[in-house]
Amino acid sequence: MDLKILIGGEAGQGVQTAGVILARAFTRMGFHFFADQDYESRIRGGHSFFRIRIRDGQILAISESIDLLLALNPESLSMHLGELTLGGVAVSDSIRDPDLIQKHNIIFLPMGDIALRTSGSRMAANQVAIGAVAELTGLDIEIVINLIREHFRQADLAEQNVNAARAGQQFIMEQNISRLIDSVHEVIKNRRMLINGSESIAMGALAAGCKFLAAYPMTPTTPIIEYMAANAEDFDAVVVQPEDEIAAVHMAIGASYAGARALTATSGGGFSLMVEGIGLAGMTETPLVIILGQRPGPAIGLPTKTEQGDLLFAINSSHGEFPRAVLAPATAEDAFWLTTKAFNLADKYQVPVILMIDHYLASSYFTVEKFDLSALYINRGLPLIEDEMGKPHEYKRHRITGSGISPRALPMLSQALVVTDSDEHDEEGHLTEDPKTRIRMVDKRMKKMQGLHNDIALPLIYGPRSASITIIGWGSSFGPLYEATTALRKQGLNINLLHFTEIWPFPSRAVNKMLESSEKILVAENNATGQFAALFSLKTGRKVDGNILKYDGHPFTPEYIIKAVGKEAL
Amino acid sequence: MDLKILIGGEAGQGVQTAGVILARAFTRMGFHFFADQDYESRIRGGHSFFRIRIRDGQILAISESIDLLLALNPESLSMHLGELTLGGVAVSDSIRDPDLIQKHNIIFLPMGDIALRTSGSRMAANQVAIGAVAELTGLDIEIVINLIREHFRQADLAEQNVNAARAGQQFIMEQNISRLIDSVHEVIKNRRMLINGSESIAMGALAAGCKFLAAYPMTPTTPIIEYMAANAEDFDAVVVQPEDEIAAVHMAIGASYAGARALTATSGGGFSLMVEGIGLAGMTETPLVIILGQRPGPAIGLPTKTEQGDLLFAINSSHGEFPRAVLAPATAEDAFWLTTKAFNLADKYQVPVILMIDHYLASSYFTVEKFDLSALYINRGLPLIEDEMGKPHEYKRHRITGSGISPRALPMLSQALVVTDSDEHDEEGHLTEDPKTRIRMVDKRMKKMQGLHNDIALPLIYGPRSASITIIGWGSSFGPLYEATTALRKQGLNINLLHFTEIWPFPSRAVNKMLESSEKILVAENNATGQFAALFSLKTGRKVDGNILKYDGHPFTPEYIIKAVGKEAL
Amino acid sequence: MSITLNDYTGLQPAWCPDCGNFGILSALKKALVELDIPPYKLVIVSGIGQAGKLPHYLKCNTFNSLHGRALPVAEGIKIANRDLCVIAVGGDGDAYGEGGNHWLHAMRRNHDIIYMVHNNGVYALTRGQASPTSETGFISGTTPQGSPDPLQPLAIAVAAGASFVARGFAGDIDHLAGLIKLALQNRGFSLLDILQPCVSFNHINTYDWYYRRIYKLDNDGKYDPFNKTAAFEKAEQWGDHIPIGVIYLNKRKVFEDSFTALQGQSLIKKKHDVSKATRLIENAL
Amino acid sequence: MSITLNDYTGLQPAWCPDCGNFGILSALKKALVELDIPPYKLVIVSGIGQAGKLPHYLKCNTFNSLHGRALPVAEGIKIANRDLCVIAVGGDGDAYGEGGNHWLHAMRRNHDIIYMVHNNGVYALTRGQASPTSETGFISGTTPQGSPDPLQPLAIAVAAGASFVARGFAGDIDHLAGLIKLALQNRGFSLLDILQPCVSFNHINTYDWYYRRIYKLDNDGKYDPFNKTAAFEKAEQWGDHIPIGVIYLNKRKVFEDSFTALQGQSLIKKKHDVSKATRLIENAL
Ligand SMILES: Cc1ncc(C[n+]2csc(CCOP(=O)(O)OP(=O)(O)O)c2C)c(N)n1
Ligand SMILES: Cc1ncc(C[n+]2csc(CCOP(=O)(O)OP(=O)(O)O)c2C)c(N)n1
Ligand code: SF4
Ligand code: SF4
Ligand SMILES: [Mg+2]
Ligand SMILES: [Mg+2]
Repeated sequence: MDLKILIGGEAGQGVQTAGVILARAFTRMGFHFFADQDYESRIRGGHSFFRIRIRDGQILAISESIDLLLALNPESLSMHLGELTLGGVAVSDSIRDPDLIQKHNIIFLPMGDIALRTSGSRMAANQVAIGAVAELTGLDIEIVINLIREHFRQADLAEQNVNAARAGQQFIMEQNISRLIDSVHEVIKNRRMLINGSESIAMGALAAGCKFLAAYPMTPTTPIIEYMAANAEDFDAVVVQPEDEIAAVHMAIGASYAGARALTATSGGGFSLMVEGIGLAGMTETPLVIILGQRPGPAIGLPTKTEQGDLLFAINSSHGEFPRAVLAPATAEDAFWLTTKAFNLADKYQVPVILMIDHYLASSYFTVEKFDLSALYINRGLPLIEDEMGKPHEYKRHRITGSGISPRALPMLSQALVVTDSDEHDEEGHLTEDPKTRIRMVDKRMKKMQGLHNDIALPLIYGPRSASITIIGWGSSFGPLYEATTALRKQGLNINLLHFTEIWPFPSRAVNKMLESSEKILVAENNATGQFAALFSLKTGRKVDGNILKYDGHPFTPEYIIKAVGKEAL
Repeated sequence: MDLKILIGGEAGQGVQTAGVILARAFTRMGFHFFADQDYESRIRGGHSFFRIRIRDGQILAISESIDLLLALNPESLSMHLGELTLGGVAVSDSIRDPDLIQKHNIIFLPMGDIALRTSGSRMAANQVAIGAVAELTGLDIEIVINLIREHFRQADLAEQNVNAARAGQQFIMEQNISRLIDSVHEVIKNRRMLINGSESIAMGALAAGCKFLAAYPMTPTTPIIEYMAANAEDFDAVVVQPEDEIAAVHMAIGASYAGARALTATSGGGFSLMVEGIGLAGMTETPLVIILGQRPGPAIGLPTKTEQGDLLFAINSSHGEFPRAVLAPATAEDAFWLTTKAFNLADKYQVPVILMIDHYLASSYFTVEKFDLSALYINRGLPLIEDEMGKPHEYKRHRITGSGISPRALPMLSQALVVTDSDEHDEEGHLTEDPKTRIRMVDKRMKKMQGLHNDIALPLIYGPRSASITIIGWGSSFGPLYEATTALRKQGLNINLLHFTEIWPFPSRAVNKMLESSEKILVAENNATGQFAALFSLKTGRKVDGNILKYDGHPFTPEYIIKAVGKEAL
Repeated sequence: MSITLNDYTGLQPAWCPDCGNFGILSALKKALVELDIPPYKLVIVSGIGQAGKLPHYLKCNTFNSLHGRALPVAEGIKIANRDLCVIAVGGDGDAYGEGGNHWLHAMRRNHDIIYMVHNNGVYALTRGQASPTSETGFISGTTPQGSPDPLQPLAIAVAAGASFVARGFAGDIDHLAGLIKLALQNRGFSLLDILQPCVSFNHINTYDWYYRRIYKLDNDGKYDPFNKTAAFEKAEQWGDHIPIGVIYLNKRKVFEDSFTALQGQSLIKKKHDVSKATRLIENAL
Repeated sequence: MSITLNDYTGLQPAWCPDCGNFGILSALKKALVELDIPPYKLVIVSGIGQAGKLPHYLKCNTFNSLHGRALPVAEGIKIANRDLCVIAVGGDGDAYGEGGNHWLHAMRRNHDIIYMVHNNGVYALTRGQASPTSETGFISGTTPQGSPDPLQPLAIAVAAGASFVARGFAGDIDHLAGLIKLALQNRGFSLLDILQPCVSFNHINTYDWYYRRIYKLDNDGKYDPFNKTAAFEKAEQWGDHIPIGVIYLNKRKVFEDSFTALQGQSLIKKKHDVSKATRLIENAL
């Protein structure tokens, strides 16, 4: 089974609410699904949609076609009708064009009217739609009703919405339309999580013991801030929204210097403002995790769309030279674990770690098995406590060691004084202009790249260990790339996927080995200039045979990749 | 002749004043010279020096050895005595250690006392030193006196200083010491300019018609701001020192949008703060020139020292993807012409252009033939004026054209409305989220890279067209590299120099051709990670055989390069 | 031929129905038409936020800048071409949060531009987080335990010596248009803070909330906007009684007047003479 | 064993002889010793400038941050470990120029830290450019036609509702030490603007210039620093008579008090319990 549902409507019509409730209902029935969303940079009106794809087994990508279209407004119908599969069904409450009804399989459902009649407000039209979907797909309506009640904590509001949903189901039932899923499913015991990239990162940060987040709202990372803020009290954490991103990054640096695991999260413009601070973390050797949620640039660009356009900027950001790590999770599950790893690397090496996601990963929903917290590992690096200090007066914050890592004392946890400086400094942290010390301190800091190199996981190969065509991807595009390469192999192509989620320091040598037998290397990324391809060539010395690029603000689909590979493979 | 003079003393002792007066005197006598300076980040005390190297012919680099050391304080004597050449002379007013006098050729000159006696203040000790140098090198004392008078506009102050200088000369004369230069020189007619990198850029900007500079003080670019401010009135230009660098870059963008050639200048930290604005210039297609004066990073680093550590950051700065050019002059003369070119490129392609210098180039003095202003070319690109508008109401600021360049109207110069946006926009400049328009606008903007590519000058080869060893350099390190390769060739090495001053877009194909017969490629740069080498490899696909790096905050010397090549060439 | 509302008709606004921004847009158009300012002589520079979209819904020279960065762009434009009428617009987050430093120093230096701040007490475009002017304890996604005390922008403006400080209300278009006209006639930095109900995210400072509190200073014949201390007290007033109108006037030197280069013709009209560089070259000999 | 001046002896200052910063350093040491605060309980966060070098010349926990960025770092430190005594220091350019926005919002939010601003009316470390507090018409390398009107930082601080606003003078060490002690004892944001002669670059606001103008508010029994309007007027006073002392006091909620997580033990001492994440996982099912 592979069912694709799209709910479309204006901003403010509750498209996302409907989508999440439905998705959650499907998960409870044991289905896997993947959902992404698309909306404009406005609060009311315009066009937005939520796309769900449901399957029996694991699934990590959307698809360009739709089996069931729920159009909450006329535009949604006209915009998406063309995407319906053969035998696909559209549900709409505004059928103006009789020709359309002729040509397509459109069910008339007066959602607004039913909502008004049953709940007292047209606002509940989305619930009517949910009820209809339940009936059309054989979803147990009681599960849906429970989820509506969970969603609306206020009892009377919940009941109004429940009524609307029931009426929607009723309306469809009375029309005797055949169901889109005929197999019978039961509620499963071991529920899976329904989680998007943002939630996953926020959860990862809290689980990893992040105690401080300072961040300024910016799409697509605002949900991370809001999730952490909502749960901060319970985790003894503090979330601060400061005056700007410059304050955010420096507050996080301050909190980290004092000993708290600290985070900031932002997007392109905010990240641009933060880069001076990132250099400060590099120079003062203060652990810092930065979530960089990419969206199409430059400047404001397309604030609610997606892109992978900031890679080379992130790797080279801030003036001067200092060690750092750059990670880019592939899925929501990955995002959770890589967030915890980001904190470990930051603490262990006392460096800034940039975790790159994008609008697509941040806002897409995945079904994920429950995170196994017993596997969660916390490494705070080398913080010294009073007993270990021995001679606190001899403590040197920037002591030169073989690894480049200096043991960290925290202010006030002992008599040791913790001195650091944005100027070049000596081992004690005091400013110096001595050329010899300068060289030693640069070497000390850069030495940490070696350790980081060892801790960076290699990219994974999906498909045969060696193949004549290798597609390379990084970060969020994993799902579509995975599905596309799997499909291409089924079509007989000798192809595999090499996917990177830990990008810097770049694991050059290992990668070269992995690609020994690949005759053709294609790099797929969501940008216009092929940034990862450039990095790959630089670091491996290998030429890339083709770039698969997409920079219209929308994520890859498996179909897009398959078509592109088709062209390249000729 | 190759005479090397070093004047050392505390900050506040007038080391630089003395150096510049001497340098100017030598130029007037027809000598060529090169001078660099070194000082700490403090106003009084510490150690600073000014180093001059004088020759009959062109000279572009310093040398590690000294023929004449002028020590205005005891530290300068002890720190630099070891650098004296055989037969070299030191002049000092504090000889505490008789052993030293024994071992070295030290002339006792009570500069402070003489200054006090002749001028009424110990402050004029540097003038006493100048007089001494005149005598020791056979400089016409009257030329020196004239220059002192030019320097101190206040007549009585000038006379006090003149007296001090004369007394210094007298003191040496009485000691019957043999001169360091015996050839007799005359004042030349066609004077050469004495100019440092900062002055050259500021002069270039004013000559190019830059009407607006907004900049926040930061070493090493403050002198550029101050030079332009001092001459702004005369050029009908405005120089603004705003609240921070973020304001600076945006003010410049505003002024440029309205039609003024606009500039900002900063260093690492300030540049980090500006990168969001640079992306704004990229997105709104507003011409903008940014001077990036590098100094050792990260963070504050070594504020008064030198480094070439910001290259990859500059090329990749700001989130998202947009066209830009990056230039890096090799000498003060170059800096003048490249500044004018930067404005032309910015206007022609409506892009940000980054001109990279560093502390070394900014503060080093060169002898340069008078700039030939008749060769100065100004290209304002495609600005439309009223007559050309035809139908102003049909004007579209971001019209898509074959070259990617849209004709520019200026607000109020016609009825045409000039609309632009940091969001992705349509041809009219209004925000849009349409994917097709997005692709067309990205393509339009990136198209300008092709034009830029054609306008970027190729790097030059110094020495034989082909050689078995090629040293590659970029920007300010030209002088030492040029001198070192010349010297190495004299030693019999088959070596040439390929030097880049126009770096982005990178002239890949042409460069590959130039290097066809080089067996060994060494890249020399003033940083720790070999940034240019990485860019070179990425863009040419050629491996580099060795990196010559220096990251102690000090510039290359020919000696350093020669030693490094010696090691690599083994 | 004089300017009509038609000349200023721009794109269809993407704001929520009933948003206070509509009132501000109408008042601005009204003021521009009444003062007969043609679109080509006007530049609107905006930041990012709901307010930042305004110039697209008008028809004039437009520079839609970054979040927080309307002012410096506007300042650069005014310096380059002082014949232009330059208005900057932004939201409260844009102006007083991200752009706070530019705002402070624009007032201090007294650039000859107008700043219209659509103050809705919330970050609307990003969906409802607390802003620097949110009421104390404002609960939002980023401030579940309540936001800290708000900034009183007008008090800061008086303290910074802004040349013209006024407060308008999006619910009173005529009064607001009157203030905009006064600002357009003022030489120097004019701050116009406009109370703007956000029907989607600010459920405290609603139209009604304002209707019950607002009073017009204009009717108080005794109020002297040139008295700084009195202005400070008025600017501080908030809660049960909220004054709208001109709060403070301060005639002082305009930034642009301190540059010789800005006298006479506008900077961009002055011809460039390369040969002037000869003097610089001579000086370097 | 109580703390002595010796405990606070740091590196040799690289300031010019007679620089006002020496007086500030002495006053700070004096206050710390008199309040018996041990170096390991104190963090000084500084920006960049001559003032920013101060913590190196003392001996204590030190975070020498970037130009303009002392405050946010200090705020983060205080939140993470509220047991620390957190002092931020910077110059006038650092505090009111580059860092102006942080300053404004630190006062608004009322973080429990002290900010000592060495106000010398000039950018000293970069060799003498005008600063936001340079006198009107100050001629410098970047302002050959004179700088615009200065900011009056204390007036802004009063308008922003800072909890403690005082002015000290580097030439009066005892008085200054007294103010520092009061600031150290205040809960909430304490702004201490210190008039600091720069003998190398500011030839207007010299020691003498100040000696002739300064008077102590402390001696005026009738002055009530809790009266905001009166404080605003005092804060505005400049020219012939310049008040030093405590200008404004405003007891209001401290930022750190609005977070449950900051009650009880300091944040960094609270044990992390991974298993709490179970609830989040459950919620996602
Ligand atoms: C540097 C940067 N940070 C954050 C954002 C995201 N952002 C866009 S609008 C906005 C705030 C909007 O609030 P306000 O300025 O009050 O305008 P309103 O939408 O309320 O009119 C934010 C935080 C951005 N675009 N750029
Ligand atoms: C982002 C940034 N911009 C500029 C500088 C250069 N800079 C260093 S100190 C300083 C100003 C110093 O003035 P102030 O803050 O008043 O301190 P003072 O030296 O007068 O004590 C400047 C502009 C910098 N280090 N970083
Ligand atoms: S969200 Fe608020 S400010 Fe934005 S358009 Fe809607 S009502 Fe207006
Ligand atoms: S330059 Fe001024 S502020 Fe700096 S140390 Fe010297 S006197 Fe003090
Ligand atoms: Mg707002
Ligand atoms: Mg200062």
